[in-house]
Amino acid sequence: MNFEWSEAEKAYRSEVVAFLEEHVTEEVRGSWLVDTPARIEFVSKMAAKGWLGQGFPEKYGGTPSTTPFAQYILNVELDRFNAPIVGKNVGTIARTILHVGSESLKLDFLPKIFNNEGQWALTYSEPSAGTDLGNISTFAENKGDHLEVNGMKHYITSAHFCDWYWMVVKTSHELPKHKNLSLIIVDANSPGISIAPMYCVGTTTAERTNQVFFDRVKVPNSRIVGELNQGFYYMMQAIDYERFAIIAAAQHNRRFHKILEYFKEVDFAGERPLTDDPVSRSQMARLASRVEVGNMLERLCMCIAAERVPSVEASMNKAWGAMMHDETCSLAENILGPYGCLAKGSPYAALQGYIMEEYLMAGHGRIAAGGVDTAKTIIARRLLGLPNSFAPPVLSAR
Amino acid sequence: MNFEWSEAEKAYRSEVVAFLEEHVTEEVRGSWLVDTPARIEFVSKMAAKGWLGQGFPEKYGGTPSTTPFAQYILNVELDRFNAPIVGKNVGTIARTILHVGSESLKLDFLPKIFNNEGQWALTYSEPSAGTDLGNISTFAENKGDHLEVNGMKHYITSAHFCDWYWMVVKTSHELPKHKNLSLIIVDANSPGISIAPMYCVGTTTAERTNQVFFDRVKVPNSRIVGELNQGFYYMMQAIDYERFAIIAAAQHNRRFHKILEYFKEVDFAGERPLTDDPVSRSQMARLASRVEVGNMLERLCMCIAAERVPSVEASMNKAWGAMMHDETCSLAENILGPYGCLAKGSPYAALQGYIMEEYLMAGHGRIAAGGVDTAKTIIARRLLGLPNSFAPPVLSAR
Amino acid sequence: MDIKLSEDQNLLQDTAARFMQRECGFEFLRDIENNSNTGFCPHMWRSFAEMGWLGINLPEEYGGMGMTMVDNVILLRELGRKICPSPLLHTVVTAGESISRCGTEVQKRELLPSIVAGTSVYAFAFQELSRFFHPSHIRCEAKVEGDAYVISGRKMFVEFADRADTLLVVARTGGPAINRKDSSGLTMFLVDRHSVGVTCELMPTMSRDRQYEVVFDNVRVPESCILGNVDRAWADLEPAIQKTAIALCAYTNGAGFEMHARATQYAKDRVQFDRPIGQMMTIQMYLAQSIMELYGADTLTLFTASNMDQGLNVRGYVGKMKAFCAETVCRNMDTGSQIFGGMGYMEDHDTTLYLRRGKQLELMLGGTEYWLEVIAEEIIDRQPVNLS
Amino acid sequence: MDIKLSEDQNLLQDTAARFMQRECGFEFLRDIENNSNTGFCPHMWRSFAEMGWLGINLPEEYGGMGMTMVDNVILLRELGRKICPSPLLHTVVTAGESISRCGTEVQKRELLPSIVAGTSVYAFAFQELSRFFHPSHIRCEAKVEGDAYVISGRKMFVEFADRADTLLVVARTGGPAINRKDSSGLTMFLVDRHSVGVTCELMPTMSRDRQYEVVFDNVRVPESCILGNVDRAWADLEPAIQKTAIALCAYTNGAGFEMHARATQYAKDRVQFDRPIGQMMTIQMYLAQSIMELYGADTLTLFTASNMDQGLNVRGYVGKMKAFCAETVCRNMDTGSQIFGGMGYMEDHDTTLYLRRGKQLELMLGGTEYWLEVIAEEIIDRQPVNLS
Repeated sequence: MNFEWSEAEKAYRSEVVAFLEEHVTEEVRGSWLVDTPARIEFVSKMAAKGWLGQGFPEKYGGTPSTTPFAQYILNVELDRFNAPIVGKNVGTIARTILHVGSESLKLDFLPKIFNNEGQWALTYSEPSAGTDLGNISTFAENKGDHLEVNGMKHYITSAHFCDWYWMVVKTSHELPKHKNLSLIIVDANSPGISIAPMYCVGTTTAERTNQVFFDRVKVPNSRIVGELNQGFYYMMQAIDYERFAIIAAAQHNRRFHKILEYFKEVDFAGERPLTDDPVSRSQMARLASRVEVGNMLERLCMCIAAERVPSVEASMNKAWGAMMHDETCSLAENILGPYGCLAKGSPYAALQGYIMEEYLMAGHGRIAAGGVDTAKTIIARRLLGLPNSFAPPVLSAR
Repeated sequence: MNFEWSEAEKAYRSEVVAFLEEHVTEEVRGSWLVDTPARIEFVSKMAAKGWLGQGFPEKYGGTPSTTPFAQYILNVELDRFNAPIVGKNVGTIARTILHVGSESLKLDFLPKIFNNEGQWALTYSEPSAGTDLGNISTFAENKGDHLEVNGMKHYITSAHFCDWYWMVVKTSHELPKHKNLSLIIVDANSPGISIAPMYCVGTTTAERTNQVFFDRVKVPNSRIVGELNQGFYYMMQAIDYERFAIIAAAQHNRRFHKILEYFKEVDFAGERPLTDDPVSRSQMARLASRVEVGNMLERLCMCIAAERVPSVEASMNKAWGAMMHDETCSLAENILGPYGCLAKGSPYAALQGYIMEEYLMAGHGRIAAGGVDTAKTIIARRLLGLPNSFAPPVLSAR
Repeated sequence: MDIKLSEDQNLLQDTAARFMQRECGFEFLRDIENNSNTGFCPHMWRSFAEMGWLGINLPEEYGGMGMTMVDNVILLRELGRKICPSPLLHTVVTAGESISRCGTEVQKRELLPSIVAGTSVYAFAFQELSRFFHPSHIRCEAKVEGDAYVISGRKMFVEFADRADTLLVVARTGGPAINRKDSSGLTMFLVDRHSVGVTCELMPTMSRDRQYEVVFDNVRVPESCILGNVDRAWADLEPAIQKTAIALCAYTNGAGFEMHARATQYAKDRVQFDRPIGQMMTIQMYLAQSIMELYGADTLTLFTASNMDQGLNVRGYVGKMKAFCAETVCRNMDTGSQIFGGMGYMEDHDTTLYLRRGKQLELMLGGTEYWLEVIAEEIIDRQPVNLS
Repeated sequence: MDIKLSEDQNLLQDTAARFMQRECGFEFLRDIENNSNTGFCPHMWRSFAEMGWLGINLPEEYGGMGMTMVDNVILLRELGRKICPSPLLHTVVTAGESISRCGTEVQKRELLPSIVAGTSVYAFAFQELSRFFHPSHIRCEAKVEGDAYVISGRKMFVEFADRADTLLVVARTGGPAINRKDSSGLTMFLVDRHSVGVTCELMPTMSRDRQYEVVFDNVRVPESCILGNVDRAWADLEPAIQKTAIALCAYTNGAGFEMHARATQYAKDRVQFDRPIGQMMTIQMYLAQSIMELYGADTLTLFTASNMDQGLNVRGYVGKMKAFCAETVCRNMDTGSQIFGGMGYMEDHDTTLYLRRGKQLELMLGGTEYWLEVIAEEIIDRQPVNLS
């Protein structure tokens, strides 16, 4: 049992930290969720270090990785620095292309991804297909040498700056549910695509996502990923590639400590919330132990990742993190009293409105990427072996 | 809108209170859950006042009731005095006999119930039939002029002092589930009945329940309540008779206030938990507001009971009460620290072990008589109109 | 004992519900948030006056309706359902009640009819730069200077200050507070909003309502502006704050019920995996827990109002009510949003108007820790309860 | 970074698990509760010694195994699964560690081998008549009288005092504590249980374990009984208490895992309404939440032990671990019992042995408020964390 990195891993981490100390500017920190020139430039620098394609074959632009943990170490540190982590482009898209894509897709797109040439948008969700992707209705019709795509997608976070949509579409009216979906790559500048912004509550500036409309959009057959009508299965497999998803704790840690430090300093007419108020003090201490448990669940994921895909543990980690987001922000609001409700722009707003905005989005965290209850269902089924809730009765009625 | 009793109701309540002040002795208080001579004597005194049969026809020993709330007022005050409330004998058994019993059962048993002649045991539960009474397997075979009962029942609280079992048995091997059960009345001294005690955790003296074994027990056909094989439906209907079940708050109130008063007085080496410890003080204040909500839900039940059976509201009241039992005892234990774990017999045990014993049984309250989740399911279905969780899909797949 | 509304109460409730349904839709709310510089609709305010709502609890001899606090709860619950923005709470309840309780005959005759008529708007200048709500936290000072008082200090979260005609200012006249329990030394002043030395600055909030920081820079007011007794404001003000808390909880509960109804409907309509999501036991547990809490909150509010109408001491009940309703309704906004999934967190989705208000309503008029302390004083520091 | 056990650790875990499975069944536990006057099994204690468990962390030069705290966690988790009663915790960990840390060479040579051999049992006489665990609460006094000390006072919750050979007594030698944070003025004494003036009285508990009230009535002990520095016991004792807390949490987590496994199995087997109850989403949510918390508790315990093995300051981690594990495991006992329905509250049902221990384990070695204060001191009163 060993909770520490090996010497080789420590050396790699030192290299990463040195790099981040040099290159993570304020602009980069601010680009955690949005695209900016500073972000692109920063990611390209990482690409130049060969850090994006670690573990991928060199013929597709990959680089050998010094340790099986290279990607985690990188992401943990990125997250700790509040810089954009290496996420879906490598974890979902590149891996899926590598596993099921044609040779030409591999040669075309993998080097681009590893060099940070161009941005991608995961394009799955639709109004009637949220957790249940089997309900997708955006249709791609076979037109001989190409598909014609019609429909609408939403919650497409990167749509307003992406170059390609990594998209799931329905490709058969006849085949049964789950056997009628395909993965395709769509150029963002294809004629017939239009987008409309959607904003997250309380954050009219930064946290944007989009609706994307597809009106007779032509997609060459060569842009079909893997086999037609196998898209659902590719997406399910991709969940197990998403080892990057096990990084969740640093955000919650950072949020907790940022708020804790604020409470140590802030002074309401001579009252300091944590030293003058035993109740707040005790509540923050209890929360600290719960936030620490998030760190442990992440560490557990990493320990296990050396052996196998830590899918159950990753579910725990994500669920716990989302709960901590909620608990941290709710407690901070309650400690602040009415001052917790002030928005950016008020000189009295706690951390310039950060706590309030984080509070409003805390619920979203419990839903986004599956949600706490979904995570618990995964735990109940995969780890505990409990039966599917919607399975028919085991005994006949009589 | 009126949260107060009318003048007539107040007068009745004064009469009740005066009676209770005179007759509720320490022995009566202690008999809340168990049978004792003091309890029998006390209930017989209530019977002599005509209070048990209020609202039932006089030909069966009933008495006219001065107000529709007479039974609640009586029970609320009984509960407040920690005396045994008027419960299942009147609320379930007498009402069911009145509604579906034969004339001879009515003439035979109703006056006995209203006069407190003899005790009853509800005899439903079996090891494989807990929440799902459809699973009952104790069988009563038709032997011409009588039934022969074989099987086992458990959690039969009054078995060791009852005169009759009010019992549900399976009476057909052929009929489908729920249509094969019957209600019967079994003399406790019938040959072939044996009992074995079961004790509630942590209370080896008082809180006893029983297993009851039936070995070729003969029950005359005249003791079948209503029609054969209709027992399940009678039991379901009885749930709606159980207006007495809406009394739940006084227990939780009494528990909370008893503990609160203890904390005001107890002095651990000069530390008083509630005045020297802002955290405990704040926690008890929050709990006080939650306990008060229990009072409100009970009051709501009573307000509504004048109009209709408050089944949804009674579910809320019971669920909330059970939650308060748990929250009150857990908090009290935490405030006491290690001293919370001392049992009766230690001079340091809080309230002579009361808090510890109540703590251990708090979980049982959430399960007994349905449980919190069952109550919530009733609320979701009956009040909110949400669909049955085990219903088949509404849409065909694909 | 019954919870049925009287005929008049039914009429009040129906009228309010219909009015809100018609006039206070989401477009209206968005428009008030984004485009109004008042934070409420003056036309609607006049309609409130026409319907008699602005005099609901005020004495009939001064033009009010002389109705009960229970009636007020019934009305405010309907306003809350549609989260209707208006200065009713502090104008009609806080100021109206304070003036009715302790105003001179001259003040009552002069001020109450204009509240009822909708021609005066009041703002409540109480909270200062403290997380707490205890009266001891007040530092804003009013000094005697000849036959006038000079007020200096800074008040926060003065709702609708910019639109108010009059500010109900609670200031310190009797020296600093000795400890947190010290409620002495305070005096209420009715200050013309346009007095020299009064400046207001908008404090942007989560709800996007109109909260102001108001600075009093040597504001000179005549002695006639004093409301009630000098140095002993709290005795008069606390009952007014209790009434305000009841009205606020009624409003808050209404908002909670509406959010719950919308979430429940969505749970029935939204189909995923071939089933309405409301078929899932998890969703059922959330919604059942929520409605149980809302029933409790609502009944506790009605009961507290009813006790107040009977002239009973309701301090403990008000504390329990405010502590419970505030937390419950905020939690309900959260639960409701969760049912809507990602949509529940999109700025354009209607229910985010409720989500954004949940926490702020919870923390208005004193965060929960203040009211817990009120409860503690009542249940711990007072005489033991008779358990019979 | 990996969580795999070494070969030795695997062997230790398997040996312990097999031994517990064989020797520590429910009948044994009931028998110890009801019929033993020792509260543990002396035979089993000898087996512990034979397997080397009683020297697990003690230095090899005094006959110990010199193993790590992580190893101890692995062992105690197995003992905890079967809620095995023994005086291991305070004999091996609290006393063993205290003696190893600050005993004189003579004391170590004399005392440690007999701990390892299972021939000495120690009890820890620390807690007094206070809800709290802070060292400042100690009033039991040791006064110098010639070349001896005279101890007077009352100690509570001294586990296995009646069976102990030696009591590790923490007494006040340096005057009363100034405030709750004052940990000075204490001294540790190793007192022969049979000394004149020592009396023990059983304190009946929820777990039905063997906690004693021990009265010291002018108990005269020679100076040689002092362990460590006079007036400065806390500096030596706190690390021993931290180790004890780690071992206790490991034991507690083991009990939690076992209860969870039993409840999960029952959820699969128990059929109601034609379905195993584990098919219900509500049941799934309970069990998933529980196991998630248990994984967190277990990893936090291992991590804290591992940090301690590396000689790092673990005060903050110990606080977080104890606060979290205690509450979590107690909640898990409750959740587990709920899954079993009414049966889970019947005295004869096996899992009530776990239910009865849950709360008591939570409150042992300081209730959660004490450990929250430790956390607060570490995260609030110390320097700010570097967030980079």
